[in-house]
Amino acid sequence: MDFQAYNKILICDDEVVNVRVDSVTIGYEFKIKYPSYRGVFLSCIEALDFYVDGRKLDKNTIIFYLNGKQFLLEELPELFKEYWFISDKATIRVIDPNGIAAGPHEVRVFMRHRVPYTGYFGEYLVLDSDESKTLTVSDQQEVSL
Amino acid sequence: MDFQAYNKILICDDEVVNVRVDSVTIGYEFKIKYPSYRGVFLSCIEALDFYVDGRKLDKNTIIFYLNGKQFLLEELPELFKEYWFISDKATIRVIDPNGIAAGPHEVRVFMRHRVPYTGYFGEYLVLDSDESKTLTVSDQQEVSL
Amino acid sequence: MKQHKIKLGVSLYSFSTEFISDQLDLEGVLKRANEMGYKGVEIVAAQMVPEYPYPSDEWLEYFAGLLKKYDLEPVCWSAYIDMGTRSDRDLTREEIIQCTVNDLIYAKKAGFPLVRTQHAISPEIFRAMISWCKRLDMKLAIEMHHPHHFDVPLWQEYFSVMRGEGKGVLGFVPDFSIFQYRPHQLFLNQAIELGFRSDRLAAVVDNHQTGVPKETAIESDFSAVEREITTEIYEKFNRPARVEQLQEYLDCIFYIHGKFYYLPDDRHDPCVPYEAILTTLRDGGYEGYIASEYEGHHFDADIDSVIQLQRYVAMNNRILNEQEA
Amino acid sequence: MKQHKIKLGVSLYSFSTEFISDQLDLEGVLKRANEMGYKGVEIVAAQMVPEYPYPSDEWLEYFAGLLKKYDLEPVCWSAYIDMGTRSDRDLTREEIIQCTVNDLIYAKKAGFPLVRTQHAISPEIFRAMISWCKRLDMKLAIEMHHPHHFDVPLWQEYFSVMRGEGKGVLGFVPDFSIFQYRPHQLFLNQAIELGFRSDRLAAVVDNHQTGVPKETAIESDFSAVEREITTEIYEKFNRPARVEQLQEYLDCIFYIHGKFYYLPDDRHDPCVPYEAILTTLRDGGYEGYIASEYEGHHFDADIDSVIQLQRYVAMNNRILNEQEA
Ligand SMILES: [Mn+2]
Ligand SMILES: [Mn+2]
Repeated sequence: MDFQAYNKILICDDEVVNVRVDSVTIGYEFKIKYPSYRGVFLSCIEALDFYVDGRKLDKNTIIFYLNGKQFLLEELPELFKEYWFISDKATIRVIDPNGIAAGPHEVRVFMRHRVPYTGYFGEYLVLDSDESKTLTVSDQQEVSL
Repeated sequence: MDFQAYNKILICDDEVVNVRVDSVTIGYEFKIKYPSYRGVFLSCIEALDFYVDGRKLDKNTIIFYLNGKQFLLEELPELFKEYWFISDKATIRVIDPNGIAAGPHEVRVFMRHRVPYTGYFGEYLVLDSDESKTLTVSDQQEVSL
Repeated sequence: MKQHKIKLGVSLYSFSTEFISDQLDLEGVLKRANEMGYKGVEIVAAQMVPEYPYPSDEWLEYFAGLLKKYDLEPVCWSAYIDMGTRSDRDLTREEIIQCTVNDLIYAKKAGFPLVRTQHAISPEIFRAMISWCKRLDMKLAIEMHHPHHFDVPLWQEYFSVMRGEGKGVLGFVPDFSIFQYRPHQLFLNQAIELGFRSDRLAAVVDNHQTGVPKETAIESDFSAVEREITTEIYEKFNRPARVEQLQEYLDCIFYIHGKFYYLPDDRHDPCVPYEAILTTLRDGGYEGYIASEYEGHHFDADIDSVIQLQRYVAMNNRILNEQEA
Repeated sequence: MKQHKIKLGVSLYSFSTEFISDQLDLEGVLKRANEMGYKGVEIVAAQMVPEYPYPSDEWLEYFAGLLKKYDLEPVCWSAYIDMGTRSDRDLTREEIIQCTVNDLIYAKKAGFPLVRTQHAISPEIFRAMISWCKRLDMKLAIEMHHPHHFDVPLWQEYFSVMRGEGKGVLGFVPDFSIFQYRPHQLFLNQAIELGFRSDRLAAVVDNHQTGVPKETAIESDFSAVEREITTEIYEKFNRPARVEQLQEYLDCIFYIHGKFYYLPDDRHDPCVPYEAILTTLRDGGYEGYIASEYEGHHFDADIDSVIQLQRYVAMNNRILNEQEA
């Protein structure tokens, strides 16, 4: 049951923000952190799913922003040279021309991740971090990365 | 015969520098640039060999520094999210407790690299950039990345 | 004096020699373009955008400010489809969409109305970009570059998209490399430098021009290098595109790459049929930009790009303003 | 009052709760360590070094300055062997060497004389580090952490390297997790929160302690969660290490992790046999640091680390100074 307390930091309290290019809405975004006491390379992420208001998001509509770069979710397991520092927030952008409506939304994040130093007798410890949080949408300000 | 003129920028004119940690010599380093008019991801590098004074260097003694990170030569073909901007110099550090002696040294770099947009009819253009340059060793100053 | 509405712009790529040798930085290149009298500019993002492929909003704003400062008009943001980026496989549909949407957004933020993309985008994804283009009020155009040409089947698919659902937002950018019919001077110089005997090289170029088959052009005493370069000449300058085809697809042309490699004077390009091309475009009523696209830097880093561009502008103006079709 | 030369330091990892919740940044953590009266500190580089795994010389200098500012002594730079970093394979020999040499260099630049590494380094690479350690005047020590223990065959190989060619530069860091014999309070709280009925949990803990087999301890009405946690208790707290073994390998101990999870008071740890451990070390003549290594943050983010550390220091001092072996 080690590591369980870190799951609480997975979803950041930051507001959900609609993303616009000039006045054109292209999606919305929120922030997550790596649920551990230490950083790892992104390749330790074995699965990452997002749900908003109970609906699972299509992985092809999601862009993962970290270290000034963009990644598709399918690329994460291959990124063995992209370090996720424990204090850094990743931005999860959901491409959706409708953006997200004002008010509270339930965001759920499921991350399966490998603890890379744990193979004492062969097998690595693989953790499931599954958290939900109600986030508020900020008042539709113009923000983009 | 396109691209040939860019090979001239492969080896930078910067001096070769001995690298020390406190007073302990751990190796030496010099700089290279990507031989093209545009940047690419490091995964476009198919082979990279170094020769100093005619002797081919053991790839396990070489560290490739770019974007504030270290890479082993064997990792380069896998780095499809690490961009090499055309103006950025990569530092090639050779681990060698003897460092390099003062004076001129002939540095040769062989890079085989794929031009990633050229597959007009299937095959990508793969270029061999093979350059040599006589570089001077700076006066053994204390420098490290 | 002929009437026409063709505008001459410049691809900043023409200053590659100066940029990659650190003689000019991006601002220096823009300043030079302005000093030369250019107004419309194209940027090859993968070349001159330091944070590419993920430029920040701050950088894009800074760049838009630079364009204003040097009184330049953003005309074309050039993107690649770097299909062969990975060692293990080609880019996927999702990856191509991601980078193309990114470029549309970056271009818009920097003030460019048009993104140049490439042949590998595929008709399906090209079509999928229509809604993005419409929402963002952006245009997207595929460059037709040698060795592609009008008769490549893929292009017939692209034209049907451009003329169908993509009308007005999807188009193409012909690059005059498709019309090049003989090796340019810098190519020949390089061949000689690599060991091609100059009399033999001249004979090969002559044989190629007059239709002598490659097998005959390769003489029995040719070295490996001579054989290889002779093959390259025969394969590369096979003149697949006909200038009349420009007229036929004029409705799909959003922008043009005025490709050239070396101009010995300010009147005539010995390798690309500029007279026929420009009068065809003019008399066909083309009203957009032709970008001066100097590419000699692929072959020789000692050529002064400014002089080449000056000759290019003079040649274009002469042909456009004076020459009968 | 017993005489001894054991020093109590702190692993900054003990402040994980405050650090990961942004209540304290690195400087705040160092300030807190100093305020608590600690002198010697350990840093887990992958946790608190923002540019890790490639910190710049500038950052390392800045960090050395911070240590000086808060009058702290750099004792141990903790590195991992992240063998399972990649999805497709384990790290190679070259990759392990690269990261280990890096950590030796970073540690030295920041002023640390010792690097903590991990079990996966392999005897061959551990041995290969001797020349690096000697040249850099650095020590390297493998942490022995639960579920490893002295009798794991790999460790017998490590000890022979430490006592052979590696003597003086290669050693080990016992972590007291190897001696933990029953679940700590935060573990039990978490089990109850997950649905383990508290009376049944108490019975399981009791059964485990008194040697009742797992099969008997698992009652027929246990839920899946209760079965799973019972199995975890039986597998995890199987007490493989004997405290006397510390004495046997004392010559190889460079540093110690005083692991604890939750102290209900400042006198006694109910889960780790501190009385036996500390008197054994003291009477065996251990003269190095024991790092206070609070790890309750794995289970509960609402525990005040400072109070836990204060209790820990008091308990250690009481045992070391007063207790007979
Ligand atoms: Mn072009
Ligand atoms: Mn420990």
